[in-house]
Amino acid sequence: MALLHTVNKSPFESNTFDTCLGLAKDGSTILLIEDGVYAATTGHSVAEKIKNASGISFAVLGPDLQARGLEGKLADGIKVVDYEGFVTLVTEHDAVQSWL
Amino acid sequence: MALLHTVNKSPFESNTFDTCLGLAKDGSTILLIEDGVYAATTGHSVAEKIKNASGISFAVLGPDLQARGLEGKLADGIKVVDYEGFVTLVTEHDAVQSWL
Amino acid sequence: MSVKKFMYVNRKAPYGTIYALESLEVVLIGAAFDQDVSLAFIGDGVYQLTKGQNTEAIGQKNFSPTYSALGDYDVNKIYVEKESLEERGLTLDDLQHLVWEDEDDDWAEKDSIRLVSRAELADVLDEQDIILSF
Amino acid sequence: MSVKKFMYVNRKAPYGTIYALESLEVVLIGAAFDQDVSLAFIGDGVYQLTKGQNTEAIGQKNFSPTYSALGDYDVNKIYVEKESLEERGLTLDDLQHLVWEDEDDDWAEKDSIRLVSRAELADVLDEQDIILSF
Amino acid sequence: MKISIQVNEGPYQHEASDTAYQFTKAALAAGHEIFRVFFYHDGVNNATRLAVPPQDDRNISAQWSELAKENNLDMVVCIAAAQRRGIMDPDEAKRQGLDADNIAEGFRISGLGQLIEAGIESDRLVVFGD
Amino acid sequence: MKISIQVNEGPYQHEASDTAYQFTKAALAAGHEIFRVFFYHDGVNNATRLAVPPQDDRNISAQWSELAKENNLDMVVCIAAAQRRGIMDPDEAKRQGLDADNIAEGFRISGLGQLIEAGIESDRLVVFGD
Repeated sequence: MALLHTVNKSPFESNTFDTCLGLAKDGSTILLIEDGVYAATTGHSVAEKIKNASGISFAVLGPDLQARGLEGKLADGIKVVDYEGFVTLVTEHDAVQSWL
Repeated sequence: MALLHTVNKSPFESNTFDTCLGLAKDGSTILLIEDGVYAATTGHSVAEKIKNASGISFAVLGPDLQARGLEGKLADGIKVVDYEGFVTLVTEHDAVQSWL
Repeated sequence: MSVKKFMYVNRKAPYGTIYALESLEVVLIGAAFDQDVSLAFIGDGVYQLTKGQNTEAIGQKNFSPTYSALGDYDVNKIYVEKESLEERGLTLDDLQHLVWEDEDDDWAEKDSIRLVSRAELADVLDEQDIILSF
Repeated sequence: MSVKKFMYVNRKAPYGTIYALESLEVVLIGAAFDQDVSLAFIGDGVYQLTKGQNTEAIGQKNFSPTYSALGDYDVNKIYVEKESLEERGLTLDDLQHLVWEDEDDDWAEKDSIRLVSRAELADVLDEQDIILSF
Repeated sequence: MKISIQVNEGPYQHEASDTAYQFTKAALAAGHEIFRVFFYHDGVNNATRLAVPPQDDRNISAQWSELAKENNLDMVVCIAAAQRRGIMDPDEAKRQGLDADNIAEGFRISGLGQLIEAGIESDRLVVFGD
Repeated sequence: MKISIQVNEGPYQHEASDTAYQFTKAALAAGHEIFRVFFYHDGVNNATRLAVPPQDDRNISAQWSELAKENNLDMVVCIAAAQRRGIMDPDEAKRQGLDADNIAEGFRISGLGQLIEAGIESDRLVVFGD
């Protein structure tokens, strides 16, 4: 089994990202959407946490990243997907856990 | 001038309480309401922050504390007020900043 | 039709928002569908289960007694994350004592709450078919 | 009637919630009332001011160009908390360059954004008469 | 003292409207004047008359309507926020060519200037939200 | 694949309904079956037909209604949540003795069992909220 986790909260305002990271198992994917995309940028403490979570795949919803003007600050190793890619991630994993 | 600050978010889920604490000046009051009342209990890291914020007065909305079953865990030095006391705090301070 | 594993993930404190109450409404309705049901209380979600809630002064309905009825609906896998309790200065004694009667064991009364570590809870989540989040 | 000090406190990121957009609507309407207006961007609020926002793919309206019109409405005291930028790996260069023309100084173009420390911002908040929070 | 209230969230989902209501009631009981209650953002959803909550729960919209009636409260719903979210009075519904309206008694729809005016005219503004 | 969607927040205040809409559209375009879209909590507020957002903004309710029409989507609004918040169809309005209803085309009001059934019948359930 492998879960797809979605996180839609800024990691600077809410503990949702940290909670997700604490409960995501190796082999699962964390998709950052809505205000969750701020975790996908560089130059702050959250970027370090992502770099250290080696067993987990990270993806970010491109439309939300573009909306916020932060495409140029995307951290390495995070895959950018559009809504179609979001759907594909849902089908490729066994279940979806939305961390709201 | 002295501000009344209200905080209505749990300090464990949101950075609102920390932001408020960082911007509240000595002589101001922080009133914990709604899910903010969890900061007023004992036995965790947030209680330490309140103990160390010596220049600031802390109050908690009693009805919200009772609703959550945590009256017995109230930390020392935090004044319990009802809605009438909330109104009094508003009138006794020069302005109100709601940290939402 | 095969039985699915349904997980209700509760991460929000009661009364400040409605999610706790409306999540409970789904759980009660869902109990009639004979699926394999679990509840997880994570983060501020653990506050939903505190003893002694009294909502009279805020004018909201106190729905906390409903948790103790869950056993009667065969909802008896209630996972509480240990780390979440500790971070908040709480212990199991601060929560309601939730029980169910085991039909297969001469109706013996058993605890519904399973105190689990974060790592154990991650394993439980990983086994689910459908996760409802509130 | 005496002029009051109005402060709009912006702490939420744009697009994920509507507060940034609707806060801007109040600021624009409020500009007509000849009060002493300030805006503060704290925490995720600083993300409201990033350059290069493009909302086409999410189907929402891009309201970020409106910030550069604030100077024309005599809204030119825009406080950005330094610590909030730093925590997020941002610098002033990542934000829009907001300016206003100073009538009393031969219409010289001046910066609207005032980068302030947390302690300085606390002093500014402390002087306000009315604080609108979003 | 003259106090105004801003409500940023709708009923039930968040406690904001409940707290604002209890605060307003207490302020009136203490002899203060409530200059205005302004409903903004999802707060406009408090102004519906179509809500029928369970019998053992409070009816938040009806509570506000009653409080307004008893105390002659000025309860203003932001027109822009209301149009986005589908809160309509008969006049607005007609102007927009809609076949129904849903505003409750005691609420009136008006512009954001009413919020600024409340800030200018009141000694205190207290904001309730999420 | 058979997918169901749960929407927990109303339009505009949170991005949840927008993201759910874009996801649903993309899933349909990719050839998947959307078994049901279930609106719960403030999500029921997406079902109003009285919203008139500014002309340069999207009309979220109308977008859902169109998508439902084009794709024969089953869009269910939780009855308990809808009653609390004032979303009414003609039948419910009549039963409750109300003088108006406000539900938009393509939405139907039903019970929470429909959400559980969606979970049972679908290969995936994806929740959007705050």
